[in-house]
Amino acid sequence: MPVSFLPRLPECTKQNSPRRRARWRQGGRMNAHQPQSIGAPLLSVEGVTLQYKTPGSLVTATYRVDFDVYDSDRFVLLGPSGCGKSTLLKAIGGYLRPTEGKIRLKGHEVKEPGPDRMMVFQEFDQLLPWKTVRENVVFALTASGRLEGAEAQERAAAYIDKVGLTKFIDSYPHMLSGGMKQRVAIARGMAMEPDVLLMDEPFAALDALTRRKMQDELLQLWEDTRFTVLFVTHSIEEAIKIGTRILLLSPHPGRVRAELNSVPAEAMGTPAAVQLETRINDMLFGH
Amino acid sequence: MPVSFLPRLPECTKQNSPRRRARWRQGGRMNAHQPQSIGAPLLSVEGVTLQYKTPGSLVTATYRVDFDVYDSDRFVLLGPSGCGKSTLLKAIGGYLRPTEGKIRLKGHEVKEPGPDRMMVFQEFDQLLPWKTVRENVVFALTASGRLEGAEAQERAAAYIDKVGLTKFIDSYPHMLSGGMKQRVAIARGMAMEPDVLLMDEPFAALDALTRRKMQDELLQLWEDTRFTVLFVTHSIEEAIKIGTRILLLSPHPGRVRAELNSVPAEAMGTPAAVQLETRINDMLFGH
Amino acid sequence: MSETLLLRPEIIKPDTTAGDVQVEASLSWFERIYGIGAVRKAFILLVLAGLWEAYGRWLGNPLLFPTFTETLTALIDNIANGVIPQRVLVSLQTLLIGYGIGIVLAAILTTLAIGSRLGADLLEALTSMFNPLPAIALLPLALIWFGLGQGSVIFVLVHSVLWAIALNTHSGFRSVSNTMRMVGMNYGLRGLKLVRLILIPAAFPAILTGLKVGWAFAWRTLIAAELVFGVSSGSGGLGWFIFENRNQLETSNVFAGLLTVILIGLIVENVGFATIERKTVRRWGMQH
Amino acid sequence: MSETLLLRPEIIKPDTTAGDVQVEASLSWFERIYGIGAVRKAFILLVLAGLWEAYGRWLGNPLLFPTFTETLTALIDNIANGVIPQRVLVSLQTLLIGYGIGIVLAAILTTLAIGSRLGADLLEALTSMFNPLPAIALLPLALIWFGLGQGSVIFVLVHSVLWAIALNTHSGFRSVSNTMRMVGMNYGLRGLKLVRLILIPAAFPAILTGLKVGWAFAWRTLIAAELVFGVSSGSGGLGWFIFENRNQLETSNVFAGLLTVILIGLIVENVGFATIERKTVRRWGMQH
Amino acid sequence: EVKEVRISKGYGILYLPLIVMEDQKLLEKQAEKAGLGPLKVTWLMLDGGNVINDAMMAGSLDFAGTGAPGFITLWAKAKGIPNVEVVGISGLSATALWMNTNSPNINSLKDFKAGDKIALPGIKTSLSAVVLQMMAAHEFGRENYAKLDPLTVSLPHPEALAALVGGKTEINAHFTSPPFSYLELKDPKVHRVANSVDVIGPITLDVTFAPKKFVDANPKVTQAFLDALDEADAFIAANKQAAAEIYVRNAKVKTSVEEILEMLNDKDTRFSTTPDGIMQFADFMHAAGSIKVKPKAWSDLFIPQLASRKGS
Ligand SMILES: Nc1ncnc2c1ncn2[C@@H]1O[C@H](COP(=O)(O)OP(=O)(O)OP(=O)(O)O)[C@@H](O)[C@H]1O
Ligand SMILES: Nc1ncnc2c1ncn2[C@@H]1O[C@H](COP(=O)(O)OP(=O)(O)OP(=O)(O)O)[C@@H](O)[C@H]1O
Ligand SMILES: [Mg+2]
Ligand SMILES: [Mg+2]
Repeated sequence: MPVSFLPRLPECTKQNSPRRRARWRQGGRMNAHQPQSIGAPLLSVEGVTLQYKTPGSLVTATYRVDFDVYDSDRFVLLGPSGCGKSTLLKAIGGYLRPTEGKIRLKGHEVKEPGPDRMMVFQEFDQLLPWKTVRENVVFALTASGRLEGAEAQERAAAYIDKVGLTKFIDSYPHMLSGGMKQRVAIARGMAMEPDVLLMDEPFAALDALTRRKMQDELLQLWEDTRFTVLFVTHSIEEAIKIGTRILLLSPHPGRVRAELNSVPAEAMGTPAAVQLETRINDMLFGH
Repeated sequence: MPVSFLPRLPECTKQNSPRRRARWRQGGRMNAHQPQSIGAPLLSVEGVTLQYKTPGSLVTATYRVDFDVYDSDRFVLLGPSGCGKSTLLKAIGGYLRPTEGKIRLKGHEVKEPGPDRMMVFQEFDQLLPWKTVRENVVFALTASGRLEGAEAQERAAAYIDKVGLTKFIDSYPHMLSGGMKQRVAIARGMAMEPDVLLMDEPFAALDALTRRKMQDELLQLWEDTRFTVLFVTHSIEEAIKIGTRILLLSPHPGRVRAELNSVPAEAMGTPAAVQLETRINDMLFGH
Repeated sequence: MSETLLLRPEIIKPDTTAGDVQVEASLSWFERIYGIGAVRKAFILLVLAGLWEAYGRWLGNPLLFPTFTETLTALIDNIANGVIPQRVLVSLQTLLIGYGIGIVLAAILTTLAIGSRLGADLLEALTSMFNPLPAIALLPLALIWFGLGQGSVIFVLVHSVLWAIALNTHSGFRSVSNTMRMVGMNYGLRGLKLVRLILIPAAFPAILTGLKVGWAFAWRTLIAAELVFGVSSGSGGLGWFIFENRNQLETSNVFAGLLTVILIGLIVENVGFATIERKTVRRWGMQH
Repeated sequence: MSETLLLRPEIIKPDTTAGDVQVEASLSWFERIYGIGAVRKAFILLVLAGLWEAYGRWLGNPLLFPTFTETLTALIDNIANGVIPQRVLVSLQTLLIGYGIGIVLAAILTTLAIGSRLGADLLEALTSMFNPLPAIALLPLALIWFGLGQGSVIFVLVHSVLWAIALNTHSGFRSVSNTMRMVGMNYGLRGLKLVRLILIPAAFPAILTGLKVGWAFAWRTLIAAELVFGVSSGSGGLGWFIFENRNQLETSNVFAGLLTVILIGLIVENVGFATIERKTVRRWGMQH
Repeated sequence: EVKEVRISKGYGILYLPLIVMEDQKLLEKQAEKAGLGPLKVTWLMLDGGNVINDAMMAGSLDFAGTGAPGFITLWAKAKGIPNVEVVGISGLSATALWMNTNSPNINSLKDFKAGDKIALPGIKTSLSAVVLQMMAAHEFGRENYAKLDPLTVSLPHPEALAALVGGKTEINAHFTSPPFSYLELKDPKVHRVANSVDVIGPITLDVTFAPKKFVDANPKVTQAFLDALDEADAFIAANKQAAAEIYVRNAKVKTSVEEILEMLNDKDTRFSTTPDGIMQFADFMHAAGSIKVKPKAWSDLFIPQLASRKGS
C-alpha cells in the first residue's frame, strides 16, 4: 500500500507542553473532516526529564521532552551523540523512571518493561551468549509467550533469513561479527512483531548494502503489519527514509528541537527529500 | 599540506599474489623518475587466510588476501558485514595468526600485538571500566611507555577535547553513551600517535555532525604526523573521504575484490568523488 | 601526500570463489604431544607422585607419612577387599545430599537477594555472620535437631557449601550486564523466570566456580564431620575409615583414604566440571 | 499510511537551555527509612537475635545452647576482663598472616595459570586434588615442617584459603572479555603486567568473592586448627578460648567466642569488603 | 643432652601430676639437681591422642601424657622402625570411668538395647573405647567384647554431657571420666550404671612416653623427668588441698576446690609413676587384634629405670 503524505503543514513554535497540546487539538479540530483519525496518541511523552544519579554526580540526559507517537507511526529520534536518545528509548521501554513528567502508553503510565514494546538495543551484547542465533530468536518468541514450538521455529528461521544469516543460524553470538550480531537483534525484534518496536541505532554497524536491505525489510514489515516503530538513528538520510515523523533533539541534555514530517519512502532522492535533509542539517548543525 | 593525486592509473587485473607483486615492481620501475618513493611496503599482507577454529566448526573469515600498505597510507578496508574486516585488522594487530600466508610489518613477520600498531576496536567494551575517560587515555600512554606524568596528562586532555568530551573527562565509561565510548577510544588511539593506527569502524556509532568532526580531526592529525592508518568502514562515502587507498573485500569469506585509489579530501563532492562512489557501489552491489 | 601513492596502480580482481585451505600441520612432535591436555595433566600427576614417593622414602617415617607406593598398595588392598568402595558409597551419598540441599538453599537465598533489597541484605548479613563459623558452633543445634549420624553431617555439609555457593552466585548475578537483564525483562520475564532463564546462564562461570569451591569444601567438611559427629562404629563413610585407621595408626590406610578423596576430586573435576565447562561457558564463548 | 499523519503540524522549538530539575522527594516515611541499608541490616540482625533468644529460652538447655542475652553478658564480661580482646588479637594476627600468604600463593598460581597451558593444568590439577583434602591430610607434613604451634596453624590456614581464592581468581581471569585483553596487549603489556594492570581489575568482582570466601574459611579453619595444634600455656587465640570454655562447660563463653567471630565477620564484611566494593566494582559499574 | 624439652599435657584430672609438675617447676629443679644446667621446658596443651602421636613422630614433642591404649598401639606399630620407636616413661594416673545414663530403664550394661546411644570420645583405640570393650568382655564374655560398639557414638565430653543432662537428643548414656562424670551425677535425672574400676580393677589409664631416640640420647633428662613426676605424685599425695588449688588455678575451671578435692579423694583416683595393669590392656588389645606385636612383659613397654618397680 503506497504511503501518501499531505504537503507539510505550516510549522508552529511552542514553548511548553500544555500549550502545545492545546494547539495540537485545535489543529486537529481544524481538520475536522477526519476527526476519528486524531484519536489519542498511542504513546505520549510529556515533559520527561531523565537523569542518571550516581554517587558522585547527577547527569541530566534529557530535559522536559514532549512528543506524541500515534498508531503506526514510524517515529525517528535524531540527535547528536550523547543527547539522550538511548536513555529516552529506555525510559519508554520501561527500564528507567523519569524524574519529571510522564510517559503514557495507550493512556497507562509506563511502569515496567514488557514484550509489547520490543527493544533492539544499541549494545553488541544484547544477544544471549548461551543461545545460538536461532535459539535467541525462538527464545524471545517463546519466553514472551508470543509463539510456541514449531511456529516459533518457523518464524525465527524466516526472519533470520530476512537478515541474511541463515548460514549462521546455529552459530553462537561470540562467533559473529559486530554487524552480524546486530542483524540477529534486528531479526529478533522484528520476529516478535510487536505493537511498538523500539530500535536504537540498529543499522549503525552495517555496511551500505546490508543497511539498505535491512531498511527495506523494515519498511516491508511495516507495510504488512503496521506496527509502530520508534527508531533512533544518527543518519539524517536514514531518518528521512525510515521515518514518517522525525524528532530532532538538541545536544546534551537532550531537549526537543523540532518535530518534523518526513517524506514518503518513494520520495527518497526527490527534491522534497533533499530539501528536508538540508533543513534538518541546518537545524542540527546550523549553529 | 595539500594532498595531491595523479590521475588514476589504468587498472590491472591479477590472479595471484606473486604475479601481482612482480607487475607492481615493474610499474614502479616504469615510473623510475621517483624510484626512492617505491621503497618497501610498511605492511605487507600476502595470501593471508584467516580461520576461526571452534570445536564444532571451522569458519574461514578471509581467503588469501593480499595487499601492501605503504608509509603514510590512509588505507581503507571496505566490505559487507561479516566479510572479515575486523578479523583481518586483528591479524595485523597481532592477535590472530594466519592459517596461510604472512603478514609483515617493516619486513618482520607480525607475531604479537604491540603499541606500534594502536587499535581502535569495534566493540563498545574496549575502554577499561575501572578507569575514567582521562585515565583511560593516560593509561594507554604510560603503560605503553610513550609518555609519562604531566606530559601524558596534557596530551590526554588535548585529545579528549578534540573528541568533545572534556565535560565528561572524569566520568567512568559505564556513564557514557555508545557514541561517547567510541569517541574515547578514538581519542585514545589518536593520542598514542602511533606509526600505524588500526581503526575498526570507529565512527559507526556517531551522528553525522560528530562523525564529520572526527573525520576532520583524523585527517588533521594525519597532516600533522603522517602516520599510517588502516581504517575499516562500511560507508563508501567515508572510505573515499578518509582513504588514500581503498581495499574492497567480497562477502564471506573475504577476498580481495579490488584495490583502488581514492580522491583527495578536498575533492569530496566533486564529480571525481561521485564517480568513484558509483564505481565502488557497482563493484560491491553490482551483482 | 607521500609520493608512493602516485605510483600505485589500482587492482581489480575478478570474483573468485574461495578454495579449501589445508590447516598446516607443521607442529613438532613435542608440540603435538604437549597440545593434549590429558598428557600434560598426566605429566603433572606423575611428577607429584614422584615427589611424594621420594620425600616419603627420604623421610623414612611410614607411620607419619607413608610413601606413594605404600599408599597405593594400601589403596589397592582396600579396594580389593571392598572396604573403600563401600565407604566411598556411603560418603558420596551423604555428600550429594548435603551438596544438593546446599545448592537449593543457595538458589533460594540468591533469588531472594536479587529480588529485593531486604533479600540482598539478608544474604549479606547471613553470609558474613555464618560463613566464618566453624562446625562446632553448629554442633549443639545439629544434635538437637538431627541427632547423631547422617542428619547432622548433612546439616554441617550444607553449612559448608551453602555460603560459598551463594556468595559466588550472588556476585555472578550482580555482574550480569544491564543489557542482558533488560533483554530478559523485555520478554516479560520477572522474578524466578528471570533468574532461571537469564541470570543463571549469564552468571554461569561464577556459579560454576561456586559449585567447585562448594564441592571441595563439602569433602573437607564431610571427612571432618564424620569424626566430630560420630557415627555408630561399623557404619560410616570415608571420613570414618580415615579416622579409624588413624586411631589404629594404619597410616598407609589413612593416606589411601585421602588418596581416594584426591582421585575422586580429579575425576569430578576432569570428567564432571570440565565437561560442563566445555559444554557451557566455553562453547558460549563466556570463558577463554 | 495511517491518516493521523496528515493532520499533524510540525513543531519547531527555539533553542532553550535546560533549567534545574528538582528530584521529587515524595517518598513515604517508611520508604525513606527502608532506603537506609544500615537500618535494614540492623533490622535483620535484631530479628535474628530475637529468634536466638526465643529459641534458647524455649529450649531451656543453657549447657548446650545458651540464650542470646546470656551469651551477650558473657561476651561483655570477657571483653571487660580483657580476655577476648587479647585472644582476638592473637587469632587475628595468625589469620592475617595465613590469609596474606594464601593470597600471594594464589596470585602466583593464577599468574602461572594464565601465562601458560602447563600452568593452567597445574592449577587445575592441584586445585582439584588438594582443595577437597581435609586438614588432617596436612597434619603430618605440617608437624614435620613447622612443628606444633603457629607455623602449622598458618600452613593449614593457607591450605584453606589458597584454593578458593585461586579458583575464583582464575575463573575471573578467564571471563575477562577478549577485547579487554587485546587492549592490554595492544599497550605492550605482557605477563605479570598484563595480570596486574588488566586482568586483576577486570576480574575484580570474582576476585573479591574469592577473598570473601577465603576469609570465611580462614576463620573456620583457624578455630579448628588451634585445637589440633595446641598452644603453649598462656598463649592461644579465640579457637583455644572456645575450646577451653567448652571443656569447662562454660557454654555461654563458648558462644561468646563464636559471637565474637560473627561480629568480626559483620565488621569485616560491612566495613571492609563493602567499602572496597563501593570504591571499586560499584563505582566502575561492574556490579549492579 | 638437650637444653629444651617440649611436653604435652591434656585436659582433666588425669593429667594432674603434669600440671603440678609444670606449676611447681619440678622438672627444672630436677634437671638442675642432675647437673643439666638450666632446662627450658615448653608445655603444650594438646587435645586428642592422634595429634600427640603425630607430633611425637614428627619430632615436635619430647614427652607426652596420653591414654594407655593409644600408647600401646603406637609402641606396637612403631616397633622395629628405627626413627619412630617410642618408649613409655612411666605410668601417670588411674581413675574410674563411669557409665552414666539419663534413662531410668538402664541399670546395668546388660540393659542396653539397640537404639540406645552411648557417647564416648574417639573409638577403637581411644582410652574410653578400649575400657568399655574390656568391660563388655567381662560382662558378655571375651568374644562379645564388641557387643556395645554398635551403640557407641563418638562425641567430645562437653557435648555429651550437655546432651545427657539437657535431654532432647538421642544420647542417653555417656562413658566418661572426671570431672564430667561427677558433674553429670549432680543432675537428678542422671544415674550411674557401671564403674570401670568395679569391673576391670584400678588399672593405670594414662601413661607418659617419649620417642626412643630421645630417651637414648638424653638419659639424664629422661631420669629428671621421671624424678619430677615422682615428686609431683608425692606432692599430690601429701598436699591434696594444695594440689586441688593448683589444678583449679591452672585449668582455670570454675569448679570449686572442694569439688576437685572430692575427686582426688575418690579411692579410684590414683597417681603413680609405676604402671599398674598395663598388661591387661596389652593382652586385651592383642586378643582383639588391635595390635599385632604383644609385649612379653609390662617392662618391655617402658624405660629400664622402671623395670625394678612393682608394675604389672
Ligand atoms: N549509566 C549511566 N550513568 C550515568 N550517565 C549516563 C549513563 N548512561 C548514559 N549516561 C549519560 O546520559 C547522556 C545520554 O546518554 P545516551 O546513551 O542516552 O545518549 P545517546 O543519545 O544514545 O548517544 P549515542 O548516540 O552516542 O548512543 C550522556 O551524557 C551520558 O553520559
Ligand atoms: N570468535 C569467532 N569465532 C568464530 N567465528 C568468528 C569469530 N569472529 C568472527 N567470526 C566469523 O568470521 C567472519 C568475519 O568476521 P569479522 O568480525 O571479521 O567481520 P567484519 O567484516 O568485521 O564484519 P562487521 O562489519 O559486521 O563487523 C564472520 O563470518 C564471523 O562469523
Ligand atoms: Mg545511544
Ligand atoms: Mg567488524
